Amino acid sequence: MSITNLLENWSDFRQQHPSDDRPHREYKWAMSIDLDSCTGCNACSVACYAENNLPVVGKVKFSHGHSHHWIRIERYWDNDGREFADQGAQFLPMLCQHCESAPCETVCPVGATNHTADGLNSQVYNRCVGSRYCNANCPYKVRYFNWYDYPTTDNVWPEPMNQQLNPDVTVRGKGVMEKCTFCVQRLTVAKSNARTEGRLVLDGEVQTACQQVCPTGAITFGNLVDPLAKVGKQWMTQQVELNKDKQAKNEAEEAAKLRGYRILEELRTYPSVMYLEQLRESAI
Amino acid sequence: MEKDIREDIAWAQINKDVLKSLESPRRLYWVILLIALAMISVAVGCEIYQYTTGMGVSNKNNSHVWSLYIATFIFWIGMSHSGTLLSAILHLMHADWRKPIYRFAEAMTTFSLMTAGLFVMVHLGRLWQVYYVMPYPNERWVWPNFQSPLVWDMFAIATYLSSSVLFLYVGMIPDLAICRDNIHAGWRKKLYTVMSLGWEGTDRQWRNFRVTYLTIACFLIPLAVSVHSIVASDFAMSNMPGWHVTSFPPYFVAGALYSGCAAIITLFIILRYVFRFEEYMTLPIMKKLVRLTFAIAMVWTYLNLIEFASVWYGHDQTAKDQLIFKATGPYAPFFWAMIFFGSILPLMLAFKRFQTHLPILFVVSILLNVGMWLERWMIISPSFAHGHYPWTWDHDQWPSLVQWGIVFGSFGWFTLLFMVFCKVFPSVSMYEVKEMVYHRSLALKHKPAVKGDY
Amino acid sequence: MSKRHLLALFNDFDEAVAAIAELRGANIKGFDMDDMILKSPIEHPEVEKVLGDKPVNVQWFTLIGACTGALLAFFLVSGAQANFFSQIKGGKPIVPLPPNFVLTYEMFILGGVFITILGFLICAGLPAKRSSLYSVKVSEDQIGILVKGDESAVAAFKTIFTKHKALEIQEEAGK
Amino acid sequence: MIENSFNRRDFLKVLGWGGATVALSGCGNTSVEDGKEFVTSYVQTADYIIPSIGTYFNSTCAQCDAGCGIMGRVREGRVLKLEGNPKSSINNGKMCGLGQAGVQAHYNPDRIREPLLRNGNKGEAITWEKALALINEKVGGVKAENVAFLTGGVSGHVKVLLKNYLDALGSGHHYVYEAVAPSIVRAANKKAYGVEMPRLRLDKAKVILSFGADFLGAWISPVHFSQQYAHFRKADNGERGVLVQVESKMTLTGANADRWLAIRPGTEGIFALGLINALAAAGLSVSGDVAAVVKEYTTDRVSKDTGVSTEHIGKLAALLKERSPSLIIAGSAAEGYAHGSQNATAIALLNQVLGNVGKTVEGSSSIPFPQMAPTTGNRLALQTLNDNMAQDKVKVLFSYGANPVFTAPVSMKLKENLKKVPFKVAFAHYMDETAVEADLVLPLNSALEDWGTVMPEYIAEGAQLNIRQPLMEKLHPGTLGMGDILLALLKQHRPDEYKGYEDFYSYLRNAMVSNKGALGGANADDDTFWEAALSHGVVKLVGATVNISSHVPANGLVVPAPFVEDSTYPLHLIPAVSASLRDGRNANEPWLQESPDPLTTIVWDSWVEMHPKTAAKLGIVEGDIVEVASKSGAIKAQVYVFTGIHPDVVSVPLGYGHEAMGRYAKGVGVNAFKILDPVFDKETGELAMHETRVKVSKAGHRVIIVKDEGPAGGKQMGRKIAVRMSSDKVNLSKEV
Repeated sequence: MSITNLLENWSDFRQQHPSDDRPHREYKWAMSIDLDSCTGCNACSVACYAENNLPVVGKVKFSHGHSHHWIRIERYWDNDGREFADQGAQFLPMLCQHCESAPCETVCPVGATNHTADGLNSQVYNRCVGSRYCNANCPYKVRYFNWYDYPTTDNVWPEPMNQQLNPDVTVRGKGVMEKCTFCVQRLTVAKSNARTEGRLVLDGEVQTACQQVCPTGAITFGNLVDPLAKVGKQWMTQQVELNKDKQAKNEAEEAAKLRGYRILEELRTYPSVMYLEQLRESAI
Repeated sequence: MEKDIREDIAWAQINKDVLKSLESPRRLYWVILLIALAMISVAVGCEIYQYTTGMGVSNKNNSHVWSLYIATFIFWIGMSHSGTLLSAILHLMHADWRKPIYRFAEAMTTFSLMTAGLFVMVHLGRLWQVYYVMPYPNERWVWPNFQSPLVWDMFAIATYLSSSVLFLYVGMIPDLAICRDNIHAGWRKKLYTVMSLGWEGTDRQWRNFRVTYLTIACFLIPLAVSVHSIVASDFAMSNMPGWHVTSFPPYFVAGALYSGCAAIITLFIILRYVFRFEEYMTLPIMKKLVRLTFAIAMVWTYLNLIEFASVWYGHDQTAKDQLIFKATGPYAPFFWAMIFFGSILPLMLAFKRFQTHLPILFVVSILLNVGMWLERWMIISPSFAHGHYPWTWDHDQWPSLVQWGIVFGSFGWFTLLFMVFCKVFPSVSMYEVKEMVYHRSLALKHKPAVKGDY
Repeated sequence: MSKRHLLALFNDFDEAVAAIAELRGANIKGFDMDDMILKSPIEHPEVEKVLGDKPVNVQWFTLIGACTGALLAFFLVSGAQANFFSQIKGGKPIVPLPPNFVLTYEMFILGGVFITILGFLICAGLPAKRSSLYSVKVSEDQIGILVKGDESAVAAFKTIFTKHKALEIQEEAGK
Repeated sequence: MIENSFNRRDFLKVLGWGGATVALSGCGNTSVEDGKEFVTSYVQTADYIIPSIGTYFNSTCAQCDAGCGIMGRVREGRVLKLEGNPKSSINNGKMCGLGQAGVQAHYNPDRIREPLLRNGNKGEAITWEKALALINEKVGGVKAENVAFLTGGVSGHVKVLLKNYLDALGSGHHYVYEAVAPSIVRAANKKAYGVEMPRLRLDKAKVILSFGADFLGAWISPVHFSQQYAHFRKADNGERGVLVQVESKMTLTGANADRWLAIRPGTEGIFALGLINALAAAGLSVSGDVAAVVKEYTTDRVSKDTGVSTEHIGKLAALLKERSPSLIIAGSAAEGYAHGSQNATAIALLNQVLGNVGKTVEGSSSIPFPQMAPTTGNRLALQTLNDNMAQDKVKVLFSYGANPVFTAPVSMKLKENLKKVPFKVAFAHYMDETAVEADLVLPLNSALEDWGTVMPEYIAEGAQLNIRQPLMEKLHPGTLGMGDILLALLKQHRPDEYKGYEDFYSYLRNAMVSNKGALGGANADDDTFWEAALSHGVVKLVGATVNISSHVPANGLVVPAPFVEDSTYPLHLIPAVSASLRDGRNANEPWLQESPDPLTTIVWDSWVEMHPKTAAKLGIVEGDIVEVASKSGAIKAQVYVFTGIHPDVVSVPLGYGHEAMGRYAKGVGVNAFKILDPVFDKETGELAMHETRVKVSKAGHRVIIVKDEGPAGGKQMGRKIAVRMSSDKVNLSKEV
């Protein structure tokens, strides 16, 4: 901790991260979810259980709100007063939004959740002391705490079920906060492979578990910096910008026909997940 | 009006009375001590259970990640503030009626801080890693996150605790010398001899003592304010509806002084009764104390209303929903109880007849603190039950017995510490009472004759 | 040539003051005014006044303590942040000033308090061994005057003390 | 013999080419722990096996009958996760939650680990030799026609062996039973189009009108349909198809519809005919006989009968008229009545009138190997078997891939009749309700450690033969594949014919390789062909496309008037087929129990769906425990109130309420199969699933429903969370 370092690079240290003149260099992982294709079938959620060793907590603990679904399907009705939900439901897969300016990061007393260089909102399990301040400050409430010791005392993976556990992902013990990681274990592999070949990760080269399984392909995931990436193009066409809390959609009249939006944007969390509005036919 | 204290108390008498409070306790003392220990063991039991099984047993969940532990933590921190108020602020203002009662108030400050500290630990999911919060050098250059209000808390409370302990101790040195001089054998003799640092009351010692005491007092006031505004920023700095309120820091400080004063009244009455301190903890002083409390109560009420008003008037629909939920939802009974105990009940204190009616004051002062505890709970839980994200709202998750047990036990812990203190150290500052008596008698002497030549 | 110590105890503070004044007036051979120490049960500005003003230096300690505390805090915190890049917080600079100011403020007070206490102990010469000439009365309700002077002066002291109704005069065989 | 054939070295030697189990050779899995076998070091393994790097092997999902291709991620000899097999035209690399849970069926702690022979009330472990010998003895002891084989839908080589075995026994009694199969629709399709399962081209349709077909959730081949649905919603030219769902209880598909029309139960046929009438009125050319049939189905009357507003009927007709081609699908809601066949036919007629046949309803392709073609099951089969058992015509009963004791309504008295069968053999993974009744329980390999071939009933794009190969070493040495068992049984009767085959694997390989010509490997040598087959996981079959006819017998088509009110049993019970639990065979997989039901978000329990009106009438609020009583029985469950259901209807999900099977299934919820009334479709004789009438009464206490949804329910409370806009505002073609 040299003071000289501090003083020499002072201006760098005063730069907020990331900013327009210092954008993400190689990677910025982002997602877009088309709510018009999402059928709410829950496949993504189960895939997440399989990929990320999420514990099945059982009825009692679920009833206490101790469930661990890093990606959960929310179901909304909008039949205000009408006798039937005659326009169907609105399904919304909610996962960690990997905010660019994440409320959870600043408040963690031990710095267990940070912003990675490629724009992820990381969670360092073995640094976490379980103050749960991050969850308290998360407007989306997509962080899940290990209220019990699921692997051991609760034994949620009885022999031989524990053999299914993904060796690339830690099994979290009690007292640790956890959340969606954008399948960071897959990203890491893809990145190192790319690095050995002296290139960047190509679009579609790496998929998150939820994206991979989604039967209707509602989820798109990729590198926002990569001009060829589909996700980037989607953000572009929807005119959604990462570091803004008001998009063209909200301001320009003619832009009102855009579908892209981000949830609770007004809180200036700058989420990395863009949703595309669900559509309903007006002719019927 | 009658005097705060008789000028003609013999100084030897003062020594005698106060030192008597250190003598071997009566049976009642031991009984209370045992009760306190029992309460503590309940808490310890709960904590062991929670530590081994996991945080889940406290009936928190992914919506209610914080609950009674944090609420009670704030409560105890708040309790600690009025000690500083009495000793430091009134000291600077030369309000000498503080002299007989500030000692135990300071003790209370220290002990409630020590109690509060425990709750931070109890709250942690991984208590065994708590040292991660400390900024200690390590080969990986891993530091705590200095941007986190919790880390500020850590710094602030550490500072506050150590400073108020020192303040208490320095202020006690002359009295320790008195103890040393009057107790002639046993561990007490050794203890006092060591702790009094060989104080002789020489002019040199007094001179530096005066300056030091004044200086620390000056430091302590802004410190106390900063401590509770930092605790407030745990919430004000977050984005939760019902927490993200600009007026929180002053609101918290006011609440802190409020609950502290109430606690002082309670302890005042107990000590006065137990140690027969009628000569020193006199009704006029109580009257002043009660008026002070009343004033602060009104300040708190005002800030409380301001908070509601600003939310009400503001455009943040989420925060508004939150407020309405607080007042009408499942938490409504507690909310209105808080309003009653915190804002309506203290109006009694405005009436002379109650200002010196100890039994009533005793009950009221305790109820005020109940109200203040509820306030802290009403800040925490409703915001979790009804936050930004409707899907994760949770209206029917209540603290488990484990939580209640630990909260309950914390009062035992405080009682224990305080009772031990009262028996080991003089809970009334002898030398300052002497000063008080001396100066007041001088004042009498120098009163101009009725037939003044002017 | 050996010195002798005398401690006289007074009940009436005014008498004590008078005694001091007289000691000052009658410039006794082999006795220096600075060799007089006043022992009192309470803080006693007006009595001390007659001893002539003696400087108090605690506040300097305070100043130094507070400043070092503040500087230490700011550089420790900022330096730590500057050298631990994996702790980047989205949307915030690596060295954010507002939080660091808070911590600086706390450490400013902490340093101030601690060093002040240190200063107090140094200036007040504590902890110390009690001088052999000490009476528990001093900590109760009597004021004591401790003088140091030559053999020759002792008589003079005694006369002055007795004159001002000293309750008791302790004497110590000097070496 | 089992021992030898499963000597590990040989096993691997043979499988070496297959590749699947090479991955395992590094780690003997459980068998290594108990030291029975030795570990082959990685030095000797194939070069593509790298420790800590996952290797993928293709196989076929067995969680439902859609036959999706799966791709198992294998690491250090353990299968970790199932992905979709991109080469399979059914699911093209995608999967559903149910399929994902396949690994939990495989690693399930409650699997049976060795053959069990009933001894009083408990089963005692015996060796395979003894078990098979016992079977031989028993079937030898009875007349051939008294041997019955009950299975679920079967296809591929296992089906061939099964048939051969039954032939060898001389018994023709093969009962194929599927509790929730769309058998009435099949029959109607057969009549209308000449094929039971035409290809439905959702992706080509501009409008889809589905009568309770939950094709996104649990109907026939959901993953395939979901992908077509994605195209349908966002065609390459940016056009967006319109989905209208007509049903009495909202399904997952209904929840995704542009317009969900709550219809009075059973009036689907009326609605279809009404639409034809409206279309004709709107100027669509309709043949005379049809016009004659539909003429009295005026919009007003239809609206009165079905409870669907005239406005919506009009709009729908207009939509169907202007946007062509459309696709009309008859689903379980339409077929589930005594007049289910008529309903289905009426709907087929609508398709024909709209000229969709041939456009969006295509003929599937024929299957070159009819003996391997899927035998689809129905509910009638169980009825017949049940009658035979009641008349003591069954002396030895084999049960495979079905759990009749769980899925049969109490009115059938199946359990009692089962007791009359002297010797019952169950091939099972779990000690499920049927296995508990059996005298001999034979533990099967899980789908991830077994060999086989599968031909799905619904043919997506051209017929294909799906390969099922082991993704890892057997977890439990005591289990055996169905193919191996059948082979062993066959050897008892036709030794000389089958002695050449050491095990099912060698039989399968031989069978495939010897037919490689027909399997598109004409000019590849055996090994190359076999390797390719295994590594692709599917073998495309060249089958002629079956032409689809379009002559719906319009004349004589009558759809009965809506139900008369029944004062004692005022409500209709709709047993809902949930996407994850289906008929309950997967209930012991915890992921499925904990993944919330899409519409109610309830987990780990059954519930009774009810419309707010009905609830108000009965003075019921959410969480009340109610008794749902039909003529044949009663169940108790918690009430969930929501507006996705017709007021005349209550709905209870199927698949819950197991009394056996395992720790995750047992005692969770109630079994709605039990209270189904014995009402049958007039034409096919199938049990009509939606015909049960019930009365609902409070059973006293109230519970807090365990669900993911919070106290805000489905409301967004003014927040901008899930947003919806009208489709005419956007131009999808501009989107990426």
